[in-house]
Amino acid sequence: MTKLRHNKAMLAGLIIIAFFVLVALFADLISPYDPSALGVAYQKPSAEHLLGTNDLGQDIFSEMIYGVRVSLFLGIFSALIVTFVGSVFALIAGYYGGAADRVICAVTDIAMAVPSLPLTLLLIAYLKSGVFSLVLAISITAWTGTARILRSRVRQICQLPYIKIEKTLGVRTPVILFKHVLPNLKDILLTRMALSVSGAMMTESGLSFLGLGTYGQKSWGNILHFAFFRNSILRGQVWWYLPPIICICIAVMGFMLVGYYGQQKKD
Amino acid sequence: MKRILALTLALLLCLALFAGCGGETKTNPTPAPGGTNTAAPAPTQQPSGGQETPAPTQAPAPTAEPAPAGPKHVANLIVGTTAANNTFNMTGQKDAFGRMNYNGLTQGNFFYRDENGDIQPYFCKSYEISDDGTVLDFTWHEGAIWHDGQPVTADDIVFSFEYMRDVKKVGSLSNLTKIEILGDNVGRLTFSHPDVYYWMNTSVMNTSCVYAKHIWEGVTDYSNVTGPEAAIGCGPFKLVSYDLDSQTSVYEVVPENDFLGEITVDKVTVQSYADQASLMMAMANGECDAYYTYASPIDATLIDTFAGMPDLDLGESPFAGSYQMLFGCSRAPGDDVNFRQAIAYAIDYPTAAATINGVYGQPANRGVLNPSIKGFDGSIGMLEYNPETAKSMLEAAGYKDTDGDGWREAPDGSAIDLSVIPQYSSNMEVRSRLGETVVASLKGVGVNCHIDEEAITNSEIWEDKVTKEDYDISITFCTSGMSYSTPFRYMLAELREGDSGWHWGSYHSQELKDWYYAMTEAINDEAYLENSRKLQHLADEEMFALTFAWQTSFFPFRTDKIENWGNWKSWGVINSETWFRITAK
Amino acid sequence: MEETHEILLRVEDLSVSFEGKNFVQAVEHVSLEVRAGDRLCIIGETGSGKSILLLAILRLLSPTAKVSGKAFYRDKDLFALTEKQLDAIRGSRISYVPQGSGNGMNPLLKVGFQVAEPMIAHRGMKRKEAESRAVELLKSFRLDREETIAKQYPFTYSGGMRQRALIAMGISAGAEVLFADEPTKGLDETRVKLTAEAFNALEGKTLVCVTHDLGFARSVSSRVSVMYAANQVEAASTEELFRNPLHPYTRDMLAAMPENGLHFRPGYAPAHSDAGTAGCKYALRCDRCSEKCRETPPLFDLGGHQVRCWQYA
Amino acid sequence: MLLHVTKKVVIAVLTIWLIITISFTLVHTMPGDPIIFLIGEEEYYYLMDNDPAYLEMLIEKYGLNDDLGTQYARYMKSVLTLDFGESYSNHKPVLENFASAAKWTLRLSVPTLVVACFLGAVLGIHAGIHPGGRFDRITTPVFLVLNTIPSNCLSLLLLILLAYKLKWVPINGMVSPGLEGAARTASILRHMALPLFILIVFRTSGDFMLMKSTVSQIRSEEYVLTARSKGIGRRKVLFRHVLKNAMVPYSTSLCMQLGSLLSGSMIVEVVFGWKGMGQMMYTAVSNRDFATAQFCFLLSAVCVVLSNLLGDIVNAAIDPRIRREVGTDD
Repeated sequence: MTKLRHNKAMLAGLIIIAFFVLVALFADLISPYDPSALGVAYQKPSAEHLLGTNDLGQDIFSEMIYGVRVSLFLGIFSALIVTFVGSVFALIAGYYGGAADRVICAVTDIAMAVPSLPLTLLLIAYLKSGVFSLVLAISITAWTGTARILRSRVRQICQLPYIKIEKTLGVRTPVILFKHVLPNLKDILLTRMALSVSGAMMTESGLSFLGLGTYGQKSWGNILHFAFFRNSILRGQVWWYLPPIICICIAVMGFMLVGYYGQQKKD
Repeated sequence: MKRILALTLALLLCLALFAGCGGETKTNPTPAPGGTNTAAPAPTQQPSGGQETPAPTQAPAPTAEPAPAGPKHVANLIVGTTAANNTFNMTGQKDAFGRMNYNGLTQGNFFYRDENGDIQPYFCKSYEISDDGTVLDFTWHEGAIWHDGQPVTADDIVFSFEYMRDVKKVGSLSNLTKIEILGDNVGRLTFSHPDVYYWMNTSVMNTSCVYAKHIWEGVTDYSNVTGPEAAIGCGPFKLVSYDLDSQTSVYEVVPENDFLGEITVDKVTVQSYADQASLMMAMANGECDAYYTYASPIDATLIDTFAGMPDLDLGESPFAGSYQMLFGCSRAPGDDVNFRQAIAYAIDYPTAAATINGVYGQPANRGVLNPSIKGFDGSIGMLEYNPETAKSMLEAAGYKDTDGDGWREAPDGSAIDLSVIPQYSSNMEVRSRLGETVVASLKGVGVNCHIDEEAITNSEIWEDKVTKEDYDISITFCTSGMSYSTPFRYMLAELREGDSGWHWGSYHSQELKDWYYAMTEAINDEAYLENSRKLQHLADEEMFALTFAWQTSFFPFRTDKIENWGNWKSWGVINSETWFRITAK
Repeated sequence: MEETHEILLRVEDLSVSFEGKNFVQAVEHVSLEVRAGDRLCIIGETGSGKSILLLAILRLLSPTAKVSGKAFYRDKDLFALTEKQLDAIRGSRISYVPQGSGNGMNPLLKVGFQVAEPMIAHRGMKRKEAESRAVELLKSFRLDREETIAKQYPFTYSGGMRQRALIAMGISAGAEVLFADEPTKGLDETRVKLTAEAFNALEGKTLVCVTHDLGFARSVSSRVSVMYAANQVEAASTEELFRNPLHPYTRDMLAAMPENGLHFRPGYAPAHSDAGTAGCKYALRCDRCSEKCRETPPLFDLGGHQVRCWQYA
Repeated sequence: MLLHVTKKVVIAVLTIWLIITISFTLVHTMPGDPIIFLIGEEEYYYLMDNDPAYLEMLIEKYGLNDDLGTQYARYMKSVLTLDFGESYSNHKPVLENFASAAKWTLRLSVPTLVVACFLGAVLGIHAGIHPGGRFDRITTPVFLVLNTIPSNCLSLLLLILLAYKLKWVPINGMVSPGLEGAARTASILRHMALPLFILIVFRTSGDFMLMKSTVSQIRSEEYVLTARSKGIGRRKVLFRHVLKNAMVPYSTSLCMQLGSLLSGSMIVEVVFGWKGMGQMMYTAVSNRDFATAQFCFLLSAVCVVLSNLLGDIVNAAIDPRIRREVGTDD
């Protein structure tokens, strides 16, 4: 534990993540109201409504709590996809090298060459609206960074003598990959996962801001979009547009701290 | 290291400046002003380097010595709009230029619709419809000139009607058989059917104006003409210059085309803003005089931040546009009128009104039409939000919660899960909020329902579903422009034989179809009003659709420099009469 | 002969420790003198603080290092000089030769230029003149095809070639004292001989070399100082030390050499963190350990042969 | 070197072609009838009622109901002849819209790249030289936070504060109307100030992180120790040894950024109403403006591929080891 204590920043990140995960898990208990229940619109923050109500009279505080669930689910789920796809490609490219490596590198280059946000816009038009299609749209272009970094690390590991020995001993490839190579990647995988969660949440907030988010769900980006659409800025309804901005920044930073300082711990 | 830091900050500043204006100077193309005609300088594509002031055609108006006893001219009327200043083509209705021509800014529209919705002559001086509604006699202003200096001739008039009928294929002119010129400035149109009234009413706003023969003859692909000649008309103002970067277009007066009397405005500037918020801020600072965007008043949530501002009139008036909720009447449970009548009590109208129009939205009546629409029948009862009544009516109609899961089942025991489809559009915010309101209201009385997410993001899927009547509740929007053909157009389940077009309704009834067509093709007001009243009562009894709320529209304008504004209902102060009535203070 | 015996380098009670995550006492109370023409070799296990001693003298350690004690070059107190004044000595008067096997040379610059760099900085030579002088230097170390390899980059050199090029870089500005850090590391037998010859060929240069290769130390040095767990435990002339090692650690170390029969003494040097505790560091592994060894033995001077062991009190 | 370069160029062309095909199929098989977006919802329904023939003529004109194969062939031919057709929104040639949009995007992205690269490098070096030092402890968390804030959140916050509340900067738009010469430039600069500041902040924090980690890594390399031991002075050690090595990864990232010079940042442009490439792409995709959308994809693909190529060449120039792999030295 000593490393963690010293690495204050990473600790802070972990605390933030833990806080949001807890809120997401116990959303139903914590939130005072059902976020989709209608009520008197545009109320100022008061005892009953901690953050006031939005244009439908729905309690913003409950919306924010449920928003954690969508934003977190979306961030983590797309991070899982991104890390999974990235590491599979990296393992194949790094371990086999040669033709496989060149093909995968070519695919990565192409995926990088395509501009990510417009492609996401395209995919969103394609897919049925909903959180899953948003996750898919976000992670389609986000895996390239992870793949590239993991690939160079896998190639490094595969040069190590003990891997070569394993090969000569005829140990089956999957065993080598998952017993020897993957554990070594644990550190990088963790940090890349954290970074891709923060990346995904940033993209989601961008998309919802452009009005392409999921209308049905209550994500932070969505709350911000409707706050902006209803001119809450000009009307000075700070309690409506500020909380989503702050929460998105804090959550994204939480994951970023874990990701960035996680790497620091390694070298 | 300190020295390096200081050095970099200095460098940073000049780099930003250099790159900033560097970018400015290095890309400064000045396209040669094209234009087919010579006499007057065609509207120039504004070089980004600045607006060069073209030499005015006639001698500059004698502003030096005091104007004669006549009204004080407005030097420069600045109209703020949210439509873009990109395309300048009189044959279409796109962008600010197209929408301003609803008010006859640069085009000689034959007629215009006045404050009370009656047809008044504009380019025409007078008109007379024959009793059987098949012949239209009209006279027009002599002395009108095209903006390129050429006079408007009788040939132009004849060419205009032929062009509209044959090239633009305006539906209501399909039965026009004869176009005659009976004397100078006197013409007659003869139809094979009593379509005069129908043509005048449906196309008064759709570019039915004089077309220049020497420009448009032989041009079939008219909407893709992007040269300066596409902006030439014979209206009171001509396009002088436009600047795409600052989204501004400037129009100068053509005194000869004084259709409704002396033109009291010398110059009109149309300035477009990215959104309503920045427009209102600009108007508050006096940067623009009045707001005009076709059929989209300033959002209620924005207006109360400017209420009580000095010299700023909010331009309040009842709004003709409205949001409708259509029942899926071709399948259970929508086909049961009792279910529909019960649901009519379940919808949370106050919240819906607030969502659509903020504090200014009022509950509507059961007749679908707004008070500001021609033919509104005030005798019809109001819609009422009363969940208890709704529940008791549902119980009475046999919709009980038989399996105890909290949701009501149909009388035959089958489960109910209504699919709610807001109409697809590029801005879905209000409609999806209305969808949420409907869903929450229905669940409040125990009727399970959900928003059809697929239709929200895909126009093809949406159109396919509503055409196949694959919905239980559909939410649509009828713009104020459609107020003549009324929201009932959206509720038609099928069209007249031979008519092809969209039909989104699901209430198959002969009366609805007959009365609708009788109304829109009425040859006189009485027929129009009578059929409209019948439709409203049909809606009241059958409740196949309802209007969420009556809205108030806001078209704000400043009152410090200009007076004699005329704020038309759900249209605003910028209308066909503005150019002839407003005067400087 | 007075001239040759003048004291060039005097280190008094030098201690170096690092804060960082956990406290490390790298060097503890080391004092030594180096006279002109001396060829001192500091030997000891890896991690005994030998290299850190060298770097501490030239103040090349990272800022987190806590250095106490004094170090004098001729009459200048090295620790009192400003960075600018110290730069005037580094490279021109005392130069540091890093390991040949590591990447001691900048991978992106030509070797010829890197050897010439001290000359440009200290002797005010123009670049062309310094580079041709550098080629001469490389010739003197028999690197062959000197003109062409001077224009090449460090990664094209073998370990041995790089080591000799580094030595050339060390003396290129005419430095009196040469600090060498593990010059034989990673080199095979023949390369070690070549490097030894290169060092011995340097007449009139004072050498302070750090190594764990005893054979190399014997063939290059005139005096030897032995370090163990941040302490200097024994110092004597090379011939005296190899013939009559006094300190138990030196004796065991020599016994472990291949030519002396490879007798191993089990156990490990104490970890850095508890190096700061009192008492003889070698007590745990010493077969003659007695009650007295609880206290830290001072450095006894038996006629020029210093040893830190209570046996010789 | 020649063999290597030709191999790279061939790969580059192949990548571009592949991206064109992908973007073409994606854009063309996108759901939603483009005609609705071409002329606007209202007019579409009005024309459907009154003048369906005209709609047919439009569909015919844009060849929208030919099968995909012919449309693709026609598109490839037009790409090779650099005629990118007409934008659906204002019927002007796509290249003309591109010229004005690119002009405005470059006004933001060029200063951003230049300033951020410079500022990021200087601050990064300063922090990297003494990792854990006072300067590093202050700047790293600040830039880390700035790097993670979603661009739309920061843009919104600053817009509210500076434009709405303090009125220092115009709310949006690119230039105030009716000005020319110096006044126009001044107005452009005033409009440009806030978006430029935000873009510089993001880019600088990215560059800072990269430079700082590179420098702090190089700083502990042996050859830096050797360089310091040569007494050539701190400045020479920094520029000749530390910086030269730090430039390899830094220049690669700069080349990458060159690739995105023309694509502009979509969110900042939308928030500030900046009619640059980012906004053009956004409206093209959401309004199913096929011609413009494909052109934007093609352009960004070409830019990214070219910048990768440039990155390789710059790397080979700086680092002899890479050149060696390429088999040029003896």
